Amino acid sequence: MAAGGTISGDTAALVSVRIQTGDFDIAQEIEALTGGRADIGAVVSFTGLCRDEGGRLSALELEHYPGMAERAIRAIAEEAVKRFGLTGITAIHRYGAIPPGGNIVLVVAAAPHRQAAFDGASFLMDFLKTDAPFWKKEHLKDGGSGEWVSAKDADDKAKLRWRTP
Amino acid sequence: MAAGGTISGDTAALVSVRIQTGDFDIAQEIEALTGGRADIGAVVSFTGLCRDEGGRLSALELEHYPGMAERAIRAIAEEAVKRFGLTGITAIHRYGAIPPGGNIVLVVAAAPHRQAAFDGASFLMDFLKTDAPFWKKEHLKDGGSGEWVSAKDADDKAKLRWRTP
Amino acid sequence: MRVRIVYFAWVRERIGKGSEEIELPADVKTVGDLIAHLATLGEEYAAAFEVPQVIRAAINEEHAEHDEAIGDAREIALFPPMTGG
Amino acid sequence: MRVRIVYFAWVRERIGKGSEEIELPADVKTVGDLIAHLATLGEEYAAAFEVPQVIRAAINEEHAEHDEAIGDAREIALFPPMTGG
Repeated sequence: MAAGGTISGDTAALVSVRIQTGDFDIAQEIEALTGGRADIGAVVSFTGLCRDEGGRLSALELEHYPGMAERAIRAIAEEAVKRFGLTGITAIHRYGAIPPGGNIVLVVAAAPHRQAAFDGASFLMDFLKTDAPFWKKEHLKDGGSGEWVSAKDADDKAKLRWRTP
Repeated sequence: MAAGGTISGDTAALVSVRIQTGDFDIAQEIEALTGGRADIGAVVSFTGLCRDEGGRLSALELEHYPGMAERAIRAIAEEAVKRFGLTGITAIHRYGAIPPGGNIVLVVAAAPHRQAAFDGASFLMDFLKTDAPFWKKEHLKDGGSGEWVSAKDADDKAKLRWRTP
Repeated sequence: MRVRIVYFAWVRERIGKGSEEIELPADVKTVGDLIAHLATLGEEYAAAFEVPQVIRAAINEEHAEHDEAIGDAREIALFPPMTGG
Repeated sequence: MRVRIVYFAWVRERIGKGSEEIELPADVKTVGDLIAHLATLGEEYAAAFEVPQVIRAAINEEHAEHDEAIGDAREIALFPPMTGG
């Protein structure tokens, strides 16, 4: 099912990265990582959604750098596989206009045990936030032209906790 | 959609806890927490599955203490809502015989931001492992009567990291 | 006082039943006392409570330590460390 | 040397185009040199590169620091800090 299996260490881990305008199906993505196997004890999914920021927004528009976006996320995904011993990881990032309540990003990490699955998904999201070439622009409900979303210090800090001494 | 909304602090968070033999539908559980609202930016799901332990197992049988099982998980879920400011959390734990590859437990945590959703799901799983009255017995492929799974020191340690000083 | 005792997992298997009502002797005040008392009731009980410190307990469906008073408990559960999730 | 420059988000909006080919002056050796050079090309460029230190860069689709040599880059991207996810 999953496109683009990659070899990591001794074992073949499923790594799938997609940049697309359309929505994703979480159940299908989990099934692609787990179906037909019995060595996976834990699957963690992260879904990032568009908030309306207290009713202010009509949409977020996501711009990306094609090519580099997939390449950057794939590099993070492969690092996560190696670092946490994942059996597989899938990352899907949408671009274009996304209305409040809509899905923006999905990460699914599968592993024998729970901590690896949690760490894998969390690690990928922390690095994706600061290293994947996507930018969000706000579209306002009152029709006004919105602002570009600013990068957050908190996101830089979240990344630092994965530093090995 | 979600059964058993509960009030936590100033806001109504959706808390749903179910102990059941049947399987669950992750997409449906995520929709129950997020559908029709635009204040949620992050949803983390954790699925725990039955491993065959290198081909050794034909099933895990899960025994539980009815009543206390739901009560104990609900207490953890409500603590997670309060501690991390979740907009909702769902926990479903199955019992009975579950074959390798089958689902055992699902946690879905929803929040405005990603760290709260990750922490909420991870916190619930860490406490569920040591505080919810469930026990796993192995059924072996060779037909032999299996062992009861032993509690792990690692699970006690995982819980300690949530201690506030 | 009579109280309902429930057993789970290998505690249940070793004793050979899932629950029973027992009459508590007057000197059984705590969960620990109860475990020590049950261990004297026969070899199946002795096997179940061979290592008392690993036994976990709940009083009326709430976790209880071994030094907790039984009081007028309706139901006491005794079981191994939990392994759900 | 001619190189393709691509812009994203408010850098793209301020400059008014998504990409262009430019001839690199001989003294433009690093990403930082390039940003300083572009900032001289007109007021729209000056606005885009007003605060050079916030600008992120990629050479041939790989992240690059401001002191990184351009070498024989095929494509250089300049953009604000990323806000995906």
